[in-house]
Amino acid sequence: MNLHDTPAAQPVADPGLTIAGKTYASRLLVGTGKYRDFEETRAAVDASGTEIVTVTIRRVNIGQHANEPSLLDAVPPDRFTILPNTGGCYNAKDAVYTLQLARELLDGHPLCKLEVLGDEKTLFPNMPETLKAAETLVKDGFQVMVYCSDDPIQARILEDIGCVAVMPLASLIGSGMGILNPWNLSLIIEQARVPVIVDAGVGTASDAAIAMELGCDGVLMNTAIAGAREPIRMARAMRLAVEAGREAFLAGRIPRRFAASPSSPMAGRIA
Amino acid sequence: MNLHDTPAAQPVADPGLTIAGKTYASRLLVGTGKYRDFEETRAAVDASGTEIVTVTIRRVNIGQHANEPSLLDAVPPDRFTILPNTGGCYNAKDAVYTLQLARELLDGHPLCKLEVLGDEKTLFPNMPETLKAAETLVKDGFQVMVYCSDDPIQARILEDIGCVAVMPLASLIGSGMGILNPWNLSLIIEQARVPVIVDAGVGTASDAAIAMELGCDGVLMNTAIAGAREPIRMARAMRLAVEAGREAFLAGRIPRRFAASPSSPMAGRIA
Amino acid sequence: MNLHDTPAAQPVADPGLTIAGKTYASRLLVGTGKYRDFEETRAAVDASGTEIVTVTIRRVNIGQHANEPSLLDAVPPDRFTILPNTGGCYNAKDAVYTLQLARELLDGHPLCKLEVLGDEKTLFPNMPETLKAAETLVKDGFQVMVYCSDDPIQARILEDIGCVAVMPLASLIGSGMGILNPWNLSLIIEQARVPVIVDAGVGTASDAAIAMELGCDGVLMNTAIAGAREPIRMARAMRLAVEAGREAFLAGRIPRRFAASPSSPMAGRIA
Amino acid sequence: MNLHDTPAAQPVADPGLTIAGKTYASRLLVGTGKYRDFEETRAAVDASGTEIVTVTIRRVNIGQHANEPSLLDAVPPDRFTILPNTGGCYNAKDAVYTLQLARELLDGHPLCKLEVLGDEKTLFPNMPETLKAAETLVKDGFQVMVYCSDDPIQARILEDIGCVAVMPLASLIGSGMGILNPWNLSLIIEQARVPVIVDAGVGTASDAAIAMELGCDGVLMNTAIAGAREPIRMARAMRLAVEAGREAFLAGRIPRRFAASPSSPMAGRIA
Amino acid sequence: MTSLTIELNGAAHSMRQGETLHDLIDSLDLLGKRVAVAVNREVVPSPRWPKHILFPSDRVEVVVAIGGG
Amino acid sequence: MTSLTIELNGAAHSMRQGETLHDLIDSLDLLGKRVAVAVNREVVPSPRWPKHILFPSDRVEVVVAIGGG
Amino acid sequence: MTSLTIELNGAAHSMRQGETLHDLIDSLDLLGKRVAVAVNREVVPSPRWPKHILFPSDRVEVVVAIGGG
Amino acid sequence: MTSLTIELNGAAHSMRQGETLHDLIDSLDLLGKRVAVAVNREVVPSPRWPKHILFPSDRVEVVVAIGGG
Repeated sequence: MNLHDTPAAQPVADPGLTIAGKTYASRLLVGTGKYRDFEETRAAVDASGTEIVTVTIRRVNIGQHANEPSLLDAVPPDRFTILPNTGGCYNAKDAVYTLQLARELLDGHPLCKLEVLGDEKTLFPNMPETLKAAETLVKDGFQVMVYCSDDPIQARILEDIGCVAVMPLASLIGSGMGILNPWNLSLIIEQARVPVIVDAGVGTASDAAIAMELGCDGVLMNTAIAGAREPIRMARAMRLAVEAGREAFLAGRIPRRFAASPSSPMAGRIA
Repeated sequence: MNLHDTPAAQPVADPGLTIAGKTYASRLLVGTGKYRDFEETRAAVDASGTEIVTVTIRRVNIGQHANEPSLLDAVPPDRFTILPNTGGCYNAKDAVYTLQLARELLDGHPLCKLEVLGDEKTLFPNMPETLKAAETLVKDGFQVMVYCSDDPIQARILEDIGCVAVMPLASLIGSGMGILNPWNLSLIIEQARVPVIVDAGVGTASDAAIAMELGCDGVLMNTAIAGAREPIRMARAMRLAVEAGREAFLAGRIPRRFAASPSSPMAGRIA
Repeated sequence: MNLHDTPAAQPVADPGLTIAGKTYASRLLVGTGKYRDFEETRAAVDASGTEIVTVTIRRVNIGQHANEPSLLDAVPPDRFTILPNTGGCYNAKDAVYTLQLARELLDGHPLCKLEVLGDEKTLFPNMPETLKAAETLVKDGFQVMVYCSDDPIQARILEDIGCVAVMPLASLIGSGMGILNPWNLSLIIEQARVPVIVDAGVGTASDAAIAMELGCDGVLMNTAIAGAREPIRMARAMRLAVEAGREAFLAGRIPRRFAASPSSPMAGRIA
Repeated sequence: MNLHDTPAAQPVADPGLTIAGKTYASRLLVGTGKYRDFEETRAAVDASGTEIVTVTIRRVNIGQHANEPSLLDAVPPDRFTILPNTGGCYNAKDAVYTLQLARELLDGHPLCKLEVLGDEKTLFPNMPETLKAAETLVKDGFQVMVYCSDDPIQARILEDIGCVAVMPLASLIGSGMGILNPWNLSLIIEQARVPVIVDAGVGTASDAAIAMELGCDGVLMNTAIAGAREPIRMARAMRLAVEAGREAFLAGRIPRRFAASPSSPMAGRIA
Repeated sequence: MTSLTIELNGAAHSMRQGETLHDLIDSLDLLGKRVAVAVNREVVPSPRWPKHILFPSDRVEVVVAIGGG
Repeated sequence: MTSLTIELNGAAHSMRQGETLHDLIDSLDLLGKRVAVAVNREVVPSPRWPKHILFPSDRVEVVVAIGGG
Repeated sequence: MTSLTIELNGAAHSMRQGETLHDLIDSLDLLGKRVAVAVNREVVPSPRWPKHILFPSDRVEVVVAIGGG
Repeated sequence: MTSLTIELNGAAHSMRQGETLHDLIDSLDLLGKRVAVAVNREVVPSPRWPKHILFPSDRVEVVVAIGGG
């Protein structure tokens, strides 16, 4: 026989991640904070293979030289989907205002990441304010991807409000603790009709793989890459891990059973 | 500025896994049991990107048609390093005898996987018999990669005997439970002067990534791939996961701290 | 020397659990559902050593014999603090109405357990409705102990509303999964100015001990006791576990360090 | 009905722990190292409720005042079973010699704790030397309780040699990491025909409870008590925890299922 | 003397015109028992039962404490 | 020609009377740059800058996108 | 010409007296196949098969590589 | 009367010729104390101490029980 003439059935390719009607091949979303410079930012973004990059809106530094390079030169909107976020907002009012400015800044594109924080110590979401802001933004025509707690009931409420993706935290922003409660995350995934994207808390590659194996549609991270000793290498590790986890999810893992099962047949043993 | 003209410093490539003086680009080792047929075996082996394939030695089935295809046609020794194992042996004597036959079968190549099992229920290694067999085989010129418990003291003894790789179980063979005791594994890795390869217990991609992130030099698996709903897809997932975990290990992950750290700067916030 | 004449300094006794100004020696709260009969209920309540017993409010079964024994004969209000709960309510309106009936039933005593559920599948709290109901009840003079998610921000909001205890779930009601996210629980405990009582999810004694070691002020459970093979024995186990965990918390455990430290001195070793 | 006249069936009392034919009511064994003084040692021993106390054998400090109080005045052999250990021995020869001296010291009583350590960094057992020493000691008439790794095969070998108890480490001596691999411990418990006692690694009360819930026959600890901020309180906590865990084991816990199950009946709900 | 129909714990229940909450609870053998009562989702304390006359389609709730967690 | 003071990104900023948002952005060298502008928390699209005259104590916000997660 | 019985892979197998290992492997259609052979638990390299005469109750093992982990 | 040197618990210790283990333990004030003794790694039970004469370079071990885990 010649094995090369008879290729075994190859797996069907993953259709990709669809958010608000647009489909992305990559399931990894990355932030742009904490990098040494724009060059490192761009190199890490490229190594990660991401197509969606989140940015923060801040006041222009009046008086500083206006011709210095800007982030959007490094990650141009014509090559990446830019996802403005409300990092640093602690109430619905500020978050909504920030995203209205962001929409103007980005020529009216409506996709955004809403995060309303509860306090500076934990950066845990303030869910009542988050629900309020989501309602206002959806009414105003935004496509809202929302940072939230891992509460399955409030995740469903956010979906019912019309958010285009729910993004529960795996653990505290920047903590690198990984997925503290995979069980709640599973409850959210089971019921969700919009993409579920783990946002915050990923520390290393296996955390991202675990999120995908649980059935998440994507993972968003910033510190895990930008804070690594070698950010560009870690960006690549994350690209591989998200794909590995997704493939493993699709491949259907063996069950966990605390019992042994031999890999080698018993028949014909030498004795 | 034009970012495309100024590539950021790219990471140095992983030198690869060196066992008994030979270097392999892939850090994934796979078994050949439990596949539907040789075609699926070969397709999975190819998808895994492995260069080292383990096989079992069994008595010829007397009387059966002698011209049916054989495993070594599917995974030819001229393209893969064949690693004969002693799966099914419960004492040193049988294991040594089996590997002497294997060496003859493989034209004298000395690399082998020693496993002496303790009982059929757990397939846990019998360490006293394993030490005895390792001693005999090393004296006889074999290059012994050895399946063992996650005991750091006995791992060192095996190294002192002259084994070329120590292969502690992550959990019971075929159980898919993953790495039950990462702490013991770390003790072994810290002190080892030969490659440490997790053998047995991996269930899905993240398990392989975790092993590599702990600092293992490689991972050996069979059931996790062959037993998956889609073995070929899972083989690919494992290739990606081992590389992801290795890259994350080299990239230097952020520390785990149960405290938040904002990804977005505080300065210039809108209020 | 005679050791019996010189007792070593004994530990100071735990002052006990104070809720809404009343102090209880026991830190274990128990439910009264799922028992075989009232006799078993009472025997388990006694074995648990609890002083606070939660009950549910339901419609009288019209037509059934009115003289059959009642729960409050088995656990009389003059010997136990009766904590009426709103089990089965899915919105603020029903929960408030139920507790108004309960207050009348219990001669106006204002202490109550508020739980507003999100859905029948998870029995996870509906936090927006819970906040609404808490506000109404506190204004109406109730002393509200509130079943909630393990969200530190909303726990603080409930405290600010005036709840007398916050009761985050350890895991789903009746699941026996134990404390799925000790980290969030710790965030709640660190900041709380009212008692934090784990409610729901405890499966066995060690789960209760862990809750107390984390610094919880108490534990509330029902299924873990009533559903055990021997409920009365498990009730006793829980009494011991809650006290063990509390004492361990007060005693100040040794730090976790993955390094060995000999119990026996090195000096004077025999060689 | 009057509940006080009809006590519900009470649980059958735990028969206790039998080692080498002698039965002990307490399942907690404690070490005597690391205490401030003998008074604290004795107070902690009393608070723990233990009946078996382990001690170390060391050379007399020549020249030091010979009349100072001695450990065996604080924990007299007529009130406690004294268990001499071989802490600090790194080979079979020294361990056997140490226990021969101990037997002489304790008027020939044969019960002893064998521990042969692998290295000073981990204090992990050296299993080959442990097996050798156990064989010699059993032949010499000792009743050997043996510190060992959590390897189910070697645990059985030690049993077959004739050891009266196997004592796998939960984690490194003095580390306080708790039970790192409950799965291996369960394999040992399932098959053991002699008592299985967790030795080393317990950090706080819940660790001891978990060991007993897994089905261990007892727990031995030293640092977790002596190293606590309040050793006497922690000794009491451990007494309660061991009993709580044992009772929970006998009571038969509810299964872990990640699904909710209401504590309150659905019938008669108010709406 | 004409009768009327109220809703008692979710089911139709017929009484005589002019009867009070006290009459209803009495007829249910629940006087002196630990029950609480609401009419049209308003709690009615027991002292007020004798004066509280029931009208057609009043929604009456009579509740007790039972085992629950 | 008299001057007036507005609040620009939280700090006092003085301009000449009658100047527009376009004049302000121009004076900041930000014309053609990717910025968004709000006056008194109302976003003002760039086409409207030339006609938008600023008045004393107007609160002007000029923002850009920066690195963040 | 008389025959004799050896043990082949654990089962009785009869051959003619004077036959060699080479004859045996040939009769099994395994010449040129990737097999290894041991007699009485001693490995016999293929070059020695033609000279290796088998005797009654010799225990012969003929093995191959198969799928295993 | 000449003296000799033994090794006592790892250190040199000088005694008078002809002295016994009993003399040694006595000189250490340890008679009646809970100690065990070995000479050249052989345990010597206390009843035999009076008859056990020590010789040059004998290695004597005197041990007690101390706190340990």
